[in-house]
Amino acid sequence: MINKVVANADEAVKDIPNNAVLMLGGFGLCGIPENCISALLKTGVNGLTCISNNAGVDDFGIGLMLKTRQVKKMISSYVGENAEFERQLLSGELEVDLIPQGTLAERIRAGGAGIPAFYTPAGYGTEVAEGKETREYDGKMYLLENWLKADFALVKAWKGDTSGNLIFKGTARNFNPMMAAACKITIAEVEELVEPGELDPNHIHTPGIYVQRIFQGKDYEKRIEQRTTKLK
Amino acid sequence: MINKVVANADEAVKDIPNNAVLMLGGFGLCGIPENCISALLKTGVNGLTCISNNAGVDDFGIGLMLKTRQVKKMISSYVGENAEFERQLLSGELEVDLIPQGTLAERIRAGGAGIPAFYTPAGYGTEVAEGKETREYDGKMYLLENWLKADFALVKAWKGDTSGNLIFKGTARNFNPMMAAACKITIAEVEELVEPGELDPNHIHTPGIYVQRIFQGKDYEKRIEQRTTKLK
Amino acid sequence: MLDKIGIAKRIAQEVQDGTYINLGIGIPTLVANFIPENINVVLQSENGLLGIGPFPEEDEVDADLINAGKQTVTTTKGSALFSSSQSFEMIRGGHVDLTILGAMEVSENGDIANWKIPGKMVKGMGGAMDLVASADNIIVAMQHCSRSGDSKLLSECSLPITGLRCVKKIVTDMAVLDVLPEGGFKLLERAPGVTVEEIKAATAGKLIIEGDIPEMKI
Amino acid sequence: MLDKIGIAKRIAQEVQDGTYINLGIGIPTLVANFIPENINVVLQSENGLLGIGPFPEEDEVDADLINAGKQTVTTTKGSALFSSSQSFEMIRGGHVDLTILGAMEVSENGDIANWKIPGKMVKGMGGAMDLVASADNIIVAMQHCSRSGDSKLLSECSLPITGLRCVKKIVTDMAVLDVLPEGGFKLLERAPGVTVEEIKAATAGKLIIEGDIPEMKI
Repeated sequence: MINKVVANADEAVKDIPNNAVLMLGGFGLCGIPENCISALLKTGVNGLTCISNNAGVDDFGIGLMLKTRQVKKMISSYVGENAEFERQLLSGELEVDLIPQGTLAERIRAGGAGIPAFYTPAGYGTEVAEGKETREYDGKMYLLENWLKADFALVKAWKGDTSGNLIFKGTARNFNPMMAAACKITIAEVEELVEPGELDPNHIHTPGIYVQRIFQGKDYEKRIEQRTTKLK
Repeated sequence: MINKVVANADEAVKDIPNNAVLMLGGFGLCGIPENCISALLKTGVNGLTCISNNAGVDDFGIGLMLKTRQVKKMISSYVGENAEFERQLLSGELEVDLIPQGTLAERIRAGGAGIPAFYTPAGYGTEVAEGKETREYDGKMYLLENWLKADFALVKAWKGDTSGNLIFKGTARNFNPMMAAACKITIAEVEELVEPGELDPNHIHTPGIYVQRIFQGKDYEKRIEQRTTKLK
Repeated sequence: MLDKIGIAKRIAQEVQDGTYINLGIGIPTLVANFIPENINVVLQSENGLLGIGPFPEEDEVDADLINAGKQTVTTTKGSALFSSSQSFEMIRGGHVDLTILGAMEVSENGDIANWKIPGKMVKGMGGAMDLVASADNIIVAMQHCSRSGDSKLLSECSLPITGLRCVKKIVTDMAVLDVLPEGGFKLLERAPGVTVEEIKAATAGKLIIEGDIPEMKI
Repeated sequence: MLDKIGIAKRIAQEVQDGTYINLGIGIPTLVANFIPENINVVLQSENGLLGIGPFPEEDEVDADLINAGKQTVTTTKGSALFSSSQSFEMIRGGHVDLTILGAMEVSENGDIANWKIPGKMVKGMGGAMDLVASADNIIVAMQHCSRSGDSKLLSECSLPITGLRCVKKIVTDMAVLDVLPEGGFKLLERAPGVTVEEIKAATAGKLIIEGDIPEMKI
């Protein structure tokens, strides 16, 4: 097996240049690459395009990178949790592309899978369809959407091995597996890094072929946006 | 949870009508729905179109259904293991569509995923491309391929629960998960049928939503085509 | 007039045994609480869960297990976890039997607008466009009129569209209505204490009233 | 002249450390046996396995674990299993660094024919068309001439094409050759005991010979 281990988040992200295009895993604050985001705050890299389903909250996740003005453009499906985001958008400091969530997921999957374009029904007849080719199949209308790829993927897994195999936990899987496959350099941070052979090959969610760098993360906060418990 | 259990293979396949379009999981003889194939031999249904990566061997797998002349058409990627197949093809008794394996897998995946068409590079410039739309992306040429769907999927899993969740084993997974998603009625036969809650939700390969009928299979032969062992 | 709980209870009556359901944020999420015990359904969460369980006990809370509204949840027995692309394969492929979601406006031909108010903040469509473009059976849960008293059941949507000709049924605080394939809101039931005249006055789009309109049974 | 083992050994020298490789059926499968111990590679099997191990011991044979040639195999430590669609996502997405496969014919612009002989039995292309359309680096392992003595290195393929302009390098029983981007087989090495003149005579397509051609070191 091929060893992909790097020492830590700082080491993993140090060559991400200004104006890079990144994909960041996570749905809300669930399954986000906390360590890599912290490391990017330190490198001060800027002009980033970030592809991520959401944009974090004001003081966590990608929201932290918005505060430091490191992000030039967001490509997301839902960004409603973030006042700083709103301010930068309305002032014209931040560019934003909003994409239906399923289309975003499928475009990223297509990027990793060598499928340059595909038809989807989502957004037909809406402003999302503007300028796009449409076609009818079995009496229903579809839009042609293109793949999405990026320079770096920052993904967060539960367990990983030194050859890059990843297992996610719960709904923290979300966009992480597709992003891992859609980028030239995929950096995986994991809660538990183990030796090859310790993970059951039948339970791997992301095969190691998609991961170029992996490290054991630390100090996970795993902030909860809507802590909701059973009514007493 | 919703209970999908039927008594056995006979019960599961009894309403498959003449001229139905079926998908059958498996790569070679690995991960094929042995019990369902046996049951179809008994019902004597005919005129079937079978979508399956291979066509079995002369005396096992889909080969058995070819012998009884129940198959009108095969849609496959590789069919080189079967003399009866060759005879019927050359005599014009059997129609055959040959499709590149990755395109077959992706077309079936698209059928289950609501993607009516997609671009793929496989087969560009070959006879596979005849009559198909082509397009260039980033300097490379691609073909437009359509989804594949069917009436019934016959899939074989290792473990399953009564609500239809499936876990496959080894390389017996192959085409089974995509086929489960691409058909109106998916019939799953499993080596071990358990109660909901016994399978780890994080290890499920095919979520129960794709399975309409499930039963505990029996008498698995699991024939090996090329038994190969370490050289002494 | 129904409150939110009332709307959720009435929609729960539409839920059929043995089905897979996607519930949107807000009133739709409440529907889960009122599905009868003898009705077996499985709830799908677009962020990668089939088999959403009740909210957790305090000591069960798991940051890695949330629903589409980012609330902490649990899993039911027989649940399955998957990626976002697999989740939308499921949705786009038509495997989810029923989608219940909120709306700002619905038109008499079934168009829905629920993602954007131009000039105000744009939060994004999330999974709404995929859901409405994919589901065969869509029920909208909403107030009959906006806070300013304008009807939300229109001949044409004024806000940016989320999807075309997709809504099949609407349950509001005032009424239950089918959206007919040929266009028009067919009034099926009145909320307790609400008259047909009041519903007429609150519906800007084409309202179809045939025979006697019964009162809802909640 | 090399035998099959010799061709496999020579191709093994092309394998770079830290790469992912797909080996076709036949000679390519043999290459795995000759990859040096200090070179770490991972073998991909199109039927859903990353990390093919050696053939099993008699008591390890598992019918549920086979390679693309339907032979029973084992898994290495750190292997991963997946579906056929995921396998071809990997292949089509360009994640596999090197593909080694057999051929019936290769043309001087890199076209390959290896799936069909019209009039004879058609077995199907399996994964070959996906592999050759997707891989950036393709090495062909084959005999220089057919059994009837005809050159398999042609100016144009006569058999139905599997893929266009995709072969980068060819290792035959007689020679190692690069396929140049501008067209032509550039002779790099001779097999032990084979002369340049013999290779010239056995090559129907455009052969490019520059300077002294060394003998292969096996």
